[in-house]
Amino acid sequence: MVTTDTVTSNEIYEDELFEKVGIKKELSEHMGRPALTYWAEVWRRFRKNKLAITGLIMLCIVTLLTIIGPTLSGHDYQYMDSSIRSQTPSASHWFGTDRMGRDIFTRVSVGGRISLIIGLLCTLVMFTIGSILGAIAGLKGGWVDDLIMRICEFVGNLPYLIIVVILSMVMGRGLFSLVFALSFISWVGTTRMVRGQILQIKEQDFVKAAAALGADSKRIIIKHLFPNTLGIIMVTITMAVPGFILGEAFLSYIGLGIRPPETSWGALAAAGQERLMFYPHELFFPSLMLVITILSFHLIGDGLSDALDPKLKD
Amino acid sequence: MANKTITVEVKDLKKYFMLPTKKYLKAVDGVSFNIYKGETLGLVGESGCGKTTCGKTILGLYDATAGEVNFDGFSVHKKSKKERKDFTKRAQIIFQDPYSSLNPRMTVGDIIAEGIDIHGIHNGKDRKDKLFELISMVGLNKEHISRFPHEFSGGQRQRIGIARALAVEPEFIVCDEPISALDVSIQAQVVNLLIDLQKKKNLTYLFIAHDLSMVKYISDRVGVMYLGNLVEITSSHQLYRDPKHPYTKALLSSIPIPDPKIERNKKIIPLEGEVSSPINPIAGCKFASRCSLAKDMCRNQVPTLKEVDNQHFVACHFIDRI
Amino acid sequence: MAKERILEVENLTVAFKTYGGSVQAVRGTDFYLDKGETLAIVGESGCGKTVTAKAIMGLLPIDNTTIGNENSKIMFNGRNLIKLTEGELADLRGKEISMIFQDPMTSLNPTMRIGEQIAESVLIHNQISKEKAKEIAIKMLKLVQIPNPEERYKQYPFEFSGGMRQRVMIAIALACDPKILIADEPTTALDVTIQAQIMKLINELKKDLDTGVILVTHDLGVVAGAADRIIVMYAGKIVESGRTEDIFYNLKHPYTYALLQSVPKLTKDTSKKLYSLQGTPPDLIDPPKGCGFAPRCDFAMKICSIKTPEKTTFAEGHEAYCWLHHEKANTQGVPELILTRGESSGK
Amino acid sequence: MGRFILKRTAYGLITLFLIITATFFLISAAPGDPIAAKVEVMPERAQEVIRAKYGLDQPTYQRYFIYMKNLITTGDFGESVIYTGRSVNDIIRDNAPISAKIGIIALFFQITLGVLLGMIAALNRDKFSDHFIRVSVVLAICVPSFVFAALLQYFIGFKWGITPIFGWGSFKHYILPVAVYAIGGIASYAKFMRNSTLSVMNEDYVLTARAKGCRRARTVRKHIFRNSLIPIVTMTGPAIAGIFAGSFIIERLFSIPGLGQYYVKAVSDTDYTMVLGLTIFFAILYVIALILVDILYGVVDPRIKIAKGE
Amino acid sequence: KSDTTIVDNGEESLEQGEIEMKIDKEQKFVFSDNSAVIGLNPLLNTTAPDNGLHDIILETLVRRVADEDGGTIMEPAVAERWDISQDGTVYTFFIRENALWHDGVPVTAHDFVYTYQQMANPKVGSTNAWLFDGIIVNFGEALYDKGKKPEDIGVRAIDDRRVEFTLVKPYSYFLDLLNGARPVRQDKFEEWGSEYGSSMNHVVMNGPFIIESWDQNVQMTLVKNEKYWDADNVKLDKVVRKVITEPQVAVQALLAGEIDVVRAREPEHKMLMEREGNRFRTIETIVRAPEFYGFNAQNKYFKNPKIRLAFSLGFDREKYVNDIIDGAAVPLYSLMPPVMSVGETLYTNMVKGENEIIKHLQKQYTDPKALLIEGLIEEGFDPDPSKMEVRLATRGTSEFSKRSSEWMLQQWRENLGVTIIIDMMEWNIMWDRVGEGDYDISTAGWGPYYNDPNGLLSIYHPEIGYFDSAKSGWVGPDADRFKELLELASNTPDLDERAQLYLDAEKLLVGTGIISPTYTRVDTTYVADYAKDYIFNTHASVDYRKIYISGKK
Ligand SMILES: Nc1ncnc2c1ncn2[C@@H]1O[C@H](COP(=O)(O)OP(=O)(O)OP(=O)(O)O)[C@@H](O)[C@H]1O
Ligand SMILES: Nc1ncnc2c1ncn2[C@@H]1O[C@H](COP(=O)(O)OP(=O)(O)OP(=O)(O)O)[C@@H](O)[C@H]1O
Ligand SMILES: [Mg+2]
Ligand SMILES: [Mg+2]
Repeated sequence: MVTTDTVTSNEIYEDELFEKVGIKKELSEHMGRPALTYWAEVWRRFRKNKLAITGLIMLCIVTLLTIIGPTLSGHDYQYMDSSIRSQTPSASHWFGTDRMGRDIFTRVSVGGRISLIIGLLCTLVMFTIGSILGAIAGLKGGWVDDLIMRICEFVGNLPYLIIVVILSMVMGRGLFSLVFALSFISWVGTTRMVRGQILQIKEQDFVKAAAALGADSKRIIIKHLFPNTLGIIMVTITMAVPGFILGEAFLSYIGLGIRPPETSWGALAAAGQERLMFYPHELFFPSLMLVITILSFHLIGDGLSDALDPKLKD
Repeated sequence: MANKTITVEVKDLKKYFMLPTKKYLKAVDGVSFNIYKGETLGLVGESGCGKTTCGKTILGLYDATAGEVNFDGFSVHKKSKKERKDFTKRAQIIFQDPYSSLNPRMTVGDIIAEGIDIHGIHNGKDRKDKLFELISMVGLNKEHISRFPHEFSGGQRQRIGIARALAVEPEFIVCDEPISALDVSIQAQVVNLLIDLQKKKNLTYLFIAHDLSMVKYISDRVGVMYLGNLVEITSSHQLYRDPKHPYTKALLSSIPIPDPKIERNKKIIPLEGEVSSPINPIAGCKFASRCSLAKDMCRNQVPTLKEVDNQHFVACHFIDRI
Repeated sequence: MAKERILEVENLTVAFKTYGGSVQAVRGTDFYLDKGETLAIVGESGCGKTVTAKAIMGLLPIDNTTIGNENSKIMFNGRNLIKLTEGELADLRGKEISMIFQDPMTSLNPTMRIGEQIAESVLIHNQISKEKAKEIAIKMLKLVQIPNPEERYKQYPFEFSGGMRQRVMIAIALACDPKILIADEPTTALDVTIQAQIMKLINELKKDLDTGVILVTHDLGVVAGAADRIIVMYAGKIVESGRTEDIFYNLKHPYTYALLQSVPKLTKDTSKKLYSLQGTPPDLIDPPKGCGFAPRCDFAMKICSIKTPEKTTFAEGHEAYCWLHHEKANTQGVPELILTRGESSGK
Repeated sequence: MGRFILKRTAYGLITLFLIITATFFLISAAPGDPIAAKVEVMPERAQEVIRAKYGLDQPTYQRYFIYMKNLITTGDFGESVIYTGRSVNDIIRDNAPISAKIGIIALFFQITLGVLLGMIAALNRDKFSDHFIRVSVVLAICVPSFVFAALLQYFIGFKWGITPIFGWGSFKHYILPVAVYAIGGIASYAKFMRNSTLSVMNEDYVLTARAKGCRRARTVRKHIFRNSLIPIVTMTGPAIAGIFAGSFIIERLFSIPGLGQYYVKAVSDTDYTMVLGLTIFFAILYVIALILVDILYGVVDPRIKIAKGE
Repeated sequence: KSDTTIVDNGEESLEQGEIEMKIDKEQKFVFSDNSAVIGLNPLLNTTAPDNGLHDIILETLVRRVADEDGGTIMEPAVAERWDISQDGTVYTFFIRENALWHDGVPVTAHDFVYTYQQMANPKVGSTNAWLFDGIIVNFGEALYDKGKKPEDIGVRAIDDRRVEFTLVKPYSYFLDLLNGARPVRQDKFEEWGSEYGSSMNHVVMNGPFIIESWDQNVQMTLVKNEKYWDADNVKLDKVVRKVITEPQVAVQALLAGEIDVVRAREPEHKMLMEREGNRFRTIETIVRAPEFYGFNAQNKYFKNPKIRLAFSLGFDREKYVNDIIDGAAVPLYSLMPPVMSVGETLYTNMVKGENEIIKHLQKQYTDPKALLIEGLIEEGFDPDPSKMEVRLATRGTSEFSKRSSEWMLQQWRENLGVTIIIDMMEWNIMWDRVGEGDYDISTAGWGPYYNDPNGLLSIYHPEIGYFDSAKSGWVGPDADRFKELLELASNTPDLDERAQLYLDAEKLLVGTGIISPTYTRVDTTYVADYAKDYIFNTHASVDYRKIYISGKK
């Protein structure tokens, strides 16, 4: 490729091509890609994740089932008909019946409501307490932070089981007390996480910039800290729900679950577990729903955290 | 020079950070200087010597551990909430890192208008007009207002940061290495913009940088910091012509000059030894560990700033001998 | 003096697949490196300097990258590096061609002793005992002027300052006497005083070992002191290349001009406004037709955004790609320096 | 380092004190009468005799002082209310090792398999093995352990007769409980390891290693592996403490005499000496485990050692 | 398979050597229980698993055993014989010459005196002590610290071989009660103190088997006690007691040959067993422990007998037994399970079925809902039963508690139209609540310590019963009369007359709906066929001395 003189080709160009144009302002600051908001960007990446989308669809189906399931089946979830005890799945009882002659499909649907509601409510409680305390600790710093962190350490060391058992004993077995008991300790993790996030973001220059512009702490929290923690928070939320659903199942298994005649997937699975040898369908269906739901939440959570991770940007 | 009005007066300012290990990190350890109205004071020094901290503390973004900062006669650190809010309208900052200084969840428009919104300066259409004015002032176009920071290049971001600071029409701006993260070609855009604005609005700058050529270009006076202390301060002309402090000399000799003939023949004054840590700084002159001229006295006694020439202050025990 | 050519790059292209489209990071570059010389690649951030360097090393991610086309070549020792397998490349890396990276703070393994990291390089490529490798490592530490190398050998990176870490990086890179050293912005993260030391060290070592150095940087000051030849890149392409003097004193491309003019020189009068380049580099997903620099070029003509400019050779090895050198060019207002032809006026 | 451990220990002791106090008053406030649970049925009058024997006729705060005095002076957790004649210390001594044996084996598999799977997934990112591991990992987390245990017991133990269905003694008895115990943990470790490996793979020093000429296997072994382990260490602390606590469900389903069973039973019986003793025991382990983790950190990550020592 | 106790013809086989040959070489018998033995101190550890074990390792004066035809007999044990005074208040036991502790020390009269004195000592806090309150002279006075010392109780050693008990008045079931006091030995009891019984090395045993190893929650291995006075007739060398919590695991274990006997309740488990043909023998026993619902007579609704009765009559006991227990129970219309007897005769037979009070009432009030509405009106409530809301406290949180309460909820809702709230709680919490009177309906059950209706009726004794009036809320003339009847009965030596008095008392208790008996269980036990002479019944536990293994593969 060694050339000796000026222009390499002898192509002839028209004169007018050499007309001077100078800087093209709009081109020089042109932005090629379409404007996407942050969340649109996240959604775009999330959508590409097949597993996560599958999870989302499965979750929607399960949720729908818990809402319209009983109407679909036309059975009452409480009604015991001793003439049809422990039947395997059939045309009139899609998931079969339990040992008391109740329709399992209907029970699974209704139980799902409790499980989902408990999962969501607990997460909400955990989340509200956790983020408020975490935010206070992270923002105030100093002795307030120290105090809250000590409380966290202390509460985090409390024996989970005792607390849950004692609380559900003291408060009875309503939905409320279950939620209270399950989420009583769980906020510790959220508090730590939110605090960590806040501490990290607080030191970033855009927060300093807001302070330099005279923003008060309310504005800083609402405009700067909250939106920037939202991503991580959403991931934590999706990952927390299945934990609570399993927690409820565990409580049901040791006999501390929801007050009968209400039921939940955990309660149904615990009841079915005893009869696995003879009527596996009694264990199978509630467990299946549990697994599908938890799986969905995990897949969605995974997808979300991938979609939110700036490092994995493509 | 002496009859200029003082805008910012920094008196024996100290800022220590409490580390998780409960030890103090002395980021700024007793610094005093004045910034006069309409001038640009350059502040140079190695990375970690406390330039940013100094700038932020001057604006009250950090509480001072000791010392005082007076802005137009008022003490920045003793102001009430209301006074401080007013102060934020008059003094602003442009940050070093164009990436972390813009909130990734806000549109560029909202970022720039943040000061306007906080102080309720403009509303409705007025706000929009002001926004357009600001964004074109820094050389961006209207379509950028609805975009998010991650879509911009470093230079563009830095200009957004400048627009944000200008929105409240301040008198004094701390420019914390506004160009060090930028490409050479873009540095000039920003520097020119800053100089233009200064001329137009009679702004006062504290211009922090480690690029000495640019500092020389933009500053009227330059201060040199070393590990939390000011070691030399004088007019930029004087400093580059006749540096007194051994550290300043070494620093100046190290600046690479984009001219092969000069660069290849220049004499670098090498700095040996370890930089001492701001957590456990050595006694005496902090530069002693790297100074070829250091004597016992340097290791025991902290040198103070002395005026060695007209308006030329140096903190060294052995200026006379250099 | 006949120089031995150790590396020849022809028509190098690199593209990354991303959701928005294919990022054409390098769009056909040709250059070479001689034994014992320093070749600097300069250019704005994102113009493809690092990608070029990594392409030579074969260190680009495999899954979403396309390197070269059928007539692309990276010739080293008679072998086309583009065609080599990962294993063959691994044998070359560190032994024949080494690379040091920009950020010394993150480029060393935090949980491995400094000495081991140097010795590892020797161990991989030579059939020698651990003790021998250790000896070499200590020798290397000495060579890069780290005091008490025996003790330092056992320390971890976090016990080293930035400048010392960069020295360690250099020691790692030079441990096997490579023919080529690629230094990707080796001093950008360092203070000027340290930068001066490091650059001095690289220069000395290069002379001692007769290594060919590719210096990737955007700091023209550093280039001025260290480079024998310079390549100026813009938007994935070479816009100008030549000997250091050619580029600094006899530049032929408006972009090079802008780069040099926008740096305030300590010796120059500072009361004048800095020359300033408007706008930002183009998005390489959708690279502009013609000259990539055209939208920001004060002297752009219509043709600039239509046709890729052709190469003009000015002196031995001094080439530029710009329509201004076409005979029909409208040169109104263009600085004289850019337009003058013929001999470089280096003196 | 010594000072650091001392400080941590002091903190731990304060936490411990608070936990003991809180647990004491909580369990005293809990409904249910340990004596009623103990004697099943007995006239009220007769119960008084027993209650007096355990000091339960005294006010709570007084019992608290007595308990604390005993605890501090003798380190004695007292006698179980339900397990008459058995001191809580004995029960811990006899049963904690059983929980621990299963726990340690399970933890071993959790960590090794989890770390291995996580690495494989990360190194084959977005390939089939990655997807496969990720999905199985999530599935493993999803199945409640009592369901999983029941399935294993039914098929492997009962139907196919490969292992004993329940019980404790020979090597074979370990298989099912360890499997149930480990499965969830393997999943979490794998998940964690995958993330941490992915982020380490993006680090500059990995590039340095490759530039040095390290082949893939060596890069993974020497540079990626150890650094990806650092976050895993955080998880291991509580897990170590959990080992001794045992798993109630597993112990109950497989009739394994570990502490987990005692704990749950003690809670539901409001056997307050037992609950307190076990809680304190677990809390001590927890505190120790946290200190251990800090030390472990120093081993894995040399940066920590110095920072802490300062 | 027959539905009564099946027993192989052991008596004949024992006779001659022909059988001797059939006995396997390895004489090891393995059984399981769902909970662990808590301790070996017979004075303090008295839970069911404890008692079951103490039966094997500690022998008291007499031993109640099941005989081959389903009856029960009292056999001499440590005492080779006993005398009862004319008025039935003084018992003298003659202790065997060859009765030894397992360490070779002879068992003496003094050991029994010491044991009873320890029980009467309030500082010891013996859990069974209350059984002898009001039975042995001065026992209660010492136990409750009412002016007597433990040394004053009516138990004394005439000499080393003779121990004499003086009773407050004659009790036909006194010999039954003796099981509640298994002996301890003074020297060791004092030496080991609170450690007594906490491990196998801290107990002295005198039963047919002694402990070889003990892993509390796993298993206990017992070996033949060579010092036992009747060691020659003990056939097993080894008895293993395993702990298996989950019933289906136990069933699987039996099928897999890991254990030799299991008690199964689930119909499916039974099916599994029966499928095995004659690998297992089946023993069915009606349990001597009625289950019932107790109504809080202090409650605003349940203070009205009509409302109580409406609830008591408002569900179908046959259906209950079928739906909930799969037929493995006998529905109860009386508090007395059909196996209770007065003296030697079944109580039901003595009162000619008159005790089936609920049945009679059901004929009388065919519509319980009407009865309920009547009661509601009487008490001035809204006559609409659906406005009525009552809590049903469960006894425990098991699946069984759950589904039985759900079933009751549906029955009461259908038959009475009331709203039921199920309060699931651990059973010690339920007792707590009952103790505080904080309940509406409680789920309860009771196994009497001796085979006499008094053992059941006395729990509702308004003053000293477990459900005294503070708990049951039962006061007024009925309650007073009930107390009178019980006292009268205990002073009536004539058994028929006594049965009649018990019937009258039961009519007050069940007939006014203070409690509502539901069922008593029928247990099915499956024994491996090679485990011969495994015999027991409701009133007598398994006699491990007799079991032997023959033909195990
Ligand atoms: N928030 C903080 N907490 C603790 N230490 C801090 C904090 N901010 C800065 N420091 C420390 O204070 C010292 C001075 O930091 P500063 O950022 O002021 O330096 P600088 O001169 O601006 O350096 P650079 O040129 O790298 O920006 C450094 O050692 C830094 O690590
Ligand atoms: N792995 C990748 N995937 C997608 N795009 C990439 C990748 N690596 C680099 N690029 C793009 O290629 C272009 C050239 O990048 P390169 O790192 O070579 O720039 P550079 O000249 O070294 O700049 P700097 O001075 O910032 O280091 C950039 O637009 C960059 O975004
Ligand atoms: Mg700074
Ligand atoms: Mg680069």
